[in-house]
Amino acid sequence: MNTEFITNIGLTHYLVLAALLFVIGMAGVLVRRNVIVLLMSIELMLNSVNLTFVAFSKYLGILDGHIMVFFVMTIAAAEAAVGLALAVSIFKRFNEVNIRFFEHLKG
Amino acid sequence: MNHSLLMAILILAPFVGFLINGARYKKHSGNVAGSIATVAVAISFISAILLVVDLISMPAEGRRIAVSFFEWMAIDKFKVNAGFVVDQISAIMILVITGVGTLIHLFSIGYMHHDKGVAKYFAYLNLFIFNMLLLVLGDSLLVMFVGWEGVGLCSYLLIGFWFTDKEKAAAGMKAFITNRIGDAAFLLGMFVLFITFGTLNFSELNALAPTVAESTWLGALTLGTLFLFIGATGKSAQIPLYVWLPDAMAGPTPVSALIHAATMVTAGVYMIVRLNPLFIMAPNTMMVIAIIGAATAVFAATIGITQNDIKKVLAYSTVSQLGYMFLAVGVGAFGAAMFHLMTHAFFKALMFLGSGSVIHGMHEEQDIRKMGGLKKYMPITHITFVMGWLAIIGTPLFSGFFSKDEILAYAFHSPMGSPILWAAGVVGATLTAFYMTRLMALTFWGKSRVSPDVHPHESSAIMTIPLIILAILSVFAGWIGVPHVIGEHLGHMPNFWEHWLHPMISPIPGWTAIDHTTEWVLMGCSVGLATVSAIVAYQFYVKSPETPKKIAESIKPVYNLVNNKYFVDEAYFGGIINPLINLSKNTWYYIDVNFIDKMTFWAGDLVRGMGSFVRSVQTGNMQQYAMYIGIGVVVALSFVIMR
Amino acid sequence: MGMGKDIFEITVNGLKLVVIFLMMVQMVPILVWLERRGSAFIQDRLGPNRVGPLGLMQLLADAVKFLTKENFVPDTAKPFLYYAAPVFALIPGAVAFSAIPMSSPIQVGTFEMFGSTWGPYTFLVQGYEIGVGIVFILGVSSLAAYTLLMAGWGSGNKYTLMGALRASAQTISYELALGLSIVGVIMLYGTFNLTEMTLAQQGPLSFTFLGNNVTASWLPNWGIFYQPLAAILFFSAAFAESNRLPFDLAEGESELVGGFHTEYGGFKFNMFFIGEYGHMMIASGLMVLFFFGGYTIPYVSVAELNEWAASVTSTAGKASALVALIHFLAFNVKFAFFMWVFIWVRWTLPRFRYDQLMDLGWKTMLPWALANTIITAFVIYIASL
Amino acid sequence: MTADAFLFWFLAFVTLASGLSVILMSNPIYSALCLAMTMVGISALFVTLNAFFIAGVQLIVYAGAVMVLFTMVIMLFDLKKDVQAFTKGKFTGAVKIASVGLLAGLVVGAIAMSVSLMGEKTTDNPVMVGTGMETTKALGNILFSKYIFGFEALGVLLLVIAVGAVALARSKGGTHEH
Repeated sequence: MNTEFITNIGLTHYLVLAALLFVIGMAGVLVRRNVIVLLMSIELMLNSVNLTFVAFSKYLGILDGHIMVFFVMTIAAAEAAVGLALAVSIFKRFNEVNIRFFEHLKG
Repeated sequence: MNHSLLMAILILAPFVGFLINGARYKKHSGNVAGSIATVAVAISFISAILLVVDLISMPAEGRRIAVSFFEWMAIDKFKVNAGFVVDQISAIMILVITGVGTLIHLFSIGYMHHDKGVAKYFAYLNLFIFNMLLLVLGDSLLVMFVGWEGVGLCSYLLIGFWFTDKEKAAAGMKAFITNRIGDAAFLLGMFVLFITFGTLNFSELNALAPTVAESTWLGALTLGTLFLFIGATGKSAQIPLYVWLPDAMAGPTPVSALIHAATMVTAGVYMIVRLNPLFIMAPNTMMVIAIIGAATAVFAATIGITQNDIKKVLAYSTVSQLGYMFLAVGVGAFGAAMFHLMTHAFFKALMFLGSGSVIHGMHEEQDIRKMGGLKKYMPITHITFVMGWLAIIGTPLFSGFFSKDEILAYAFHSPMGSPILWAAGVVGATLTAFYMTRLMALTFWGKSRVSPDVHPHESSAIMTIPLIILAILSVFAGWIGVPHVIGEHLGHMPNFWEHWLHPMISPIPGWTAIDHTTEWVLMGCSVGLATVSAIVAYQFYVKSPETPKKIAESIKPVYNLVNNKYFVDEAYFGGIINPLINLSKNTWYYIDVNFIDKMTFWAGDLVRGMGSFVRSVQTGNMQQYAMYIGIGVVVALSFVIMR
Repeated sequence: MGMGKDIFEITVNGLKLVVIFLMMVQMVPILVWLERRGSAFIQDRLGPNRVGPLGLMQLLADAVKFLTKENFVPDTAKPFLYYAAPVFALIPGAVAFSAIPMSSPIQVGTFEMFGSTWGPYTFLVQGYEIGVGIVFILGVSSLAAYTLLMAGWGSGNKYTLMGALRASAQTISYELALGLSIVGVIMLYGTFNLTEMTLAQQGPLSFTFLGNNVTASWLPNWGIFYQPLAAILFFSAAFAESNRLPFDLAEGESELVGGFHTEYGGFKFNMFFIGEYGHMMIASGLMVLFFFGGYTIPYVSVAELNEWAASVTSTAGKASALVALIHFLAFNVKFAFFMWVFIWVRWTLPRFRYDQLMDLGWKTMLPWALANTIITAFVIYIASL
Repeated sequence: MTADAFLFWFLAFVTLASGLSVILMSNPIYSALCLAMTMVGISALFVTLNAFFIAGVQLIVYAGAVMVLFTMVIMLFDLKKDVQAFTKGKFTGAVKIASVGLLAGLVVGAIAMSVSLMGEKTTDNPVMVGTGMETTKALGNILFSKYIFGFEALGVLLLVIAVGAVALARSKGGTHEH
């Protein structure tokens, strides 16, 4: 077996790890019913993107990726705040935080 | 000081005044607001003087101060700078505008001091001065048009200044809408000129005019100038668009003096004089201008005879005098037109302010039938008014004499003129002498018909000082343009005016020097006829006040026709406005409601039907939406990879 | 952050981590004794004085009691969280505390052992040095909120849950003021590194203002003189962070019983206790580091001390060890003082109300910290002109 | 196996395992705690990528604030184990899982392809090999020069979000009027 892959850690490893995390988060968004868990899955996806940014930043030797991470973090925090406020609203109304309650919003 | 700074001060000082007064129009007392506004215009006046002094010190050829502040717009080849130019023509205008403007601002402090919205009034007045300066200083038709529209706006705002009175508000709207028609023509004229010449800059247009006229279709030039002239008839109250000016007297009297006598209404004349090389290339247009001008001069004068509102008389007089200017322009006497513009600005502003003083002293009474014998109550107003009267009826050696006479001489002698035009001018002058004497007689002389509960009083110094200054100007302003024929008897007095304007004025093709005998004869005719008519009027209205009534009775149909202003307003309503309204109503009902609306309803129903079909996809289940996104990403990504 | 280049260095560094952890844990009984004696002193009573001299053996007795108590789990508790919480409570404190430099590094020259040559080595008197020290410490200590929530919710008890929510909300709120208050400090020293900060504060007070060197030899070059407001804000926020009086709103006998650790007894309670003291220690350590010169001795620069040590000892290694010892003592004196202030305040000031606490954090300390940041930035900019 | 490689595999295992737990745990509390664990793991991964400051910020912002907020909200609701944690519908569920799996395969494939195209090129940037302070200074420089617009825009966004979240949370709740 080629042990190069195991011992020599490079950009690919981080990218694949990030891709897997992203896909896990996406699966969470698609299959979970709890709004808060959905939000957490989205956070997971955002985090995996952060990981790719930082990895690229290191391997390309430029700092712009770090800046993007800041921006993503800010937006993630904002999204969490609004998402949780919505979840609180839903909870107050239905005493449960299930995504199906959002179906009332359809036109 | 450098020119661009001076120019900026000149233009922006009134604007700053407008901003100050406009921003705090509820807080300023009348005197404060008036002082701010007056000082703003006075600053403008001082910079205008400085600029003109600089201009005079330049060599005669290439006298021109041009300042370009920034590039306003650049669309492909169409480039317009926010450029301003002071040359021989605009120098006169800025002096008149800011000088007379300052006096009228000063007068307004006294006239408006009891009004509630006085700060707002002064803000509008300053804005007007600003726009008027833009109009006269702009170095291209487009910059001029900005000012053109701006003065129209201010005129509208000021006519309808007492907008709680429905009639006055309606007068403002009438002025605005009538001007709109002219402005539309002005715009069309600009389009035609731009298509023909590829520029809207005055100096470029004037330089190109002779060359293009030779090489291309002359019709374009005629069309363009004709459109511009229609624009001018709107702004300068000529037939057929003069109807708004008499109604515009609804505004405060100083406004009438500033806007509707001295400055804005002369914008049309100014515009044509500025483009004189262009107009001189279009003889057909010139003919139309001359005829319209002469017709307006006579037509308005006849109406003036029958009016009883002191301001209406002056308004029709203004229309008539503007007709003179257009007559002058039409026969190629651009210098004379400018000359008359200036002298008229002085004496007509004087008379309007004088009438304002009378109205003020009479406690808002405007009907001259209820005046008479005011001479002893208002000595200063009377004396100054007399000066204006003498000037306007063309008393020799008063300013109006020189300018009017030059116009008549040109009308007779110019190859573009004709004896008929001259005759019309003389009739106009005669009528002018008649109705102005009538006005004097009914207002100041004769027996007092003032109702006993009104106590006329002389106005305060702040109102009389501008009157005195304007009176002096009305008397002596003509002396800078003494014609040779008189000048040579006055110690060879040169004609400064002609020298000054000479480089800016295109020569009239086929012009031959007028011979002195003819000139004396013409002068004698007009002066003699005017004198006779003035004496007749004096006889009628002072000595035997019953005679005019008898005459009116004996020619009742004619009198009614004239007294009702030839039913022009009614004709406009019956002939143009009402048919238009009916047309619009029918179009609205048959085309809009029954056709277009139904079409859109069908379209809407169609879209809604399709939408309700597609809507079934929208389940509201967000995870399904997310799934669609996911599938989309998968498809897109596999496309990218498998490619 | 490497552990070292050979087995000896790795061993020493590993041992060092253990020693620092144990030091932190073992300081707790002493502090408990100090707190009890101190509170007695403040309240004019005797305190524990029966077991051993001055009651010092009381700690041992306590430890025995904790260990021998019955170990129980409430019925409604979630066992995993219930047990995990106290363990997690130790981690942030220990990890953050290890990043605090307590003395200057010790140089070890080359020597022979087991038949081969070792060294030279430089051992830091701190668990590990991290370039972005402050950020790391703040980040790690912000994880403490989880232990509160885990304990509060895991106990399956309304009172514990309310206490946990209160405590964690308070922690998060004051983290903001805490973080912002030290931004001025960071700008002042221009570094995140705690050792560099310490070294920036040696010697007498001197700074450059508009190109002029200003020296005040009667004052040490401590951060408190540059950032007095930041020091006050930081110390106050640190009280709230460690849930100590006057900010111990998580507990309340009348309304919340014992707060998030109501259901914990015996050794599990003890671990929470150690966690809380860990927070106090970090706060005191950071206070010393940021504002009171770290391990340096006032007025004396490190170079001067090194010179002196070299003159009294034979080898460079011994000199560095002597210097490190002196620095360690200096650090501990200052450190002990702030620990005492913690105890002192606890037994002096009354509690806040919860809304007052939040108002103070959000409406008073946060704006002041922001103002401090902006003013510091301006002053630094102007001074550098 | 070097220490670096060991660290990476360890952290990769931790993040993936806790990430999977996030979506598999039926009790949202455990999901949240697992996510916090993932965040800590990713922070450690940042450290292995020499992004020390980002790692600290990740700890403070994500692990220390955002996830605590999540945990607090969940605990406040006192959510029990979700009765129906996953969506209904076998077909759509299968489609979802399939698309996710396909996406995973495609992304990994794309990465493998592109990296082999790009080569493992590592540029040495002197700013990025230090202990973190230099990187942070350089970060600050480009954040306040090159990315100043984004920075300001995010400031506005945060303000809007703060107002919006307060407005939402203060309202009576529910998606319809009572």
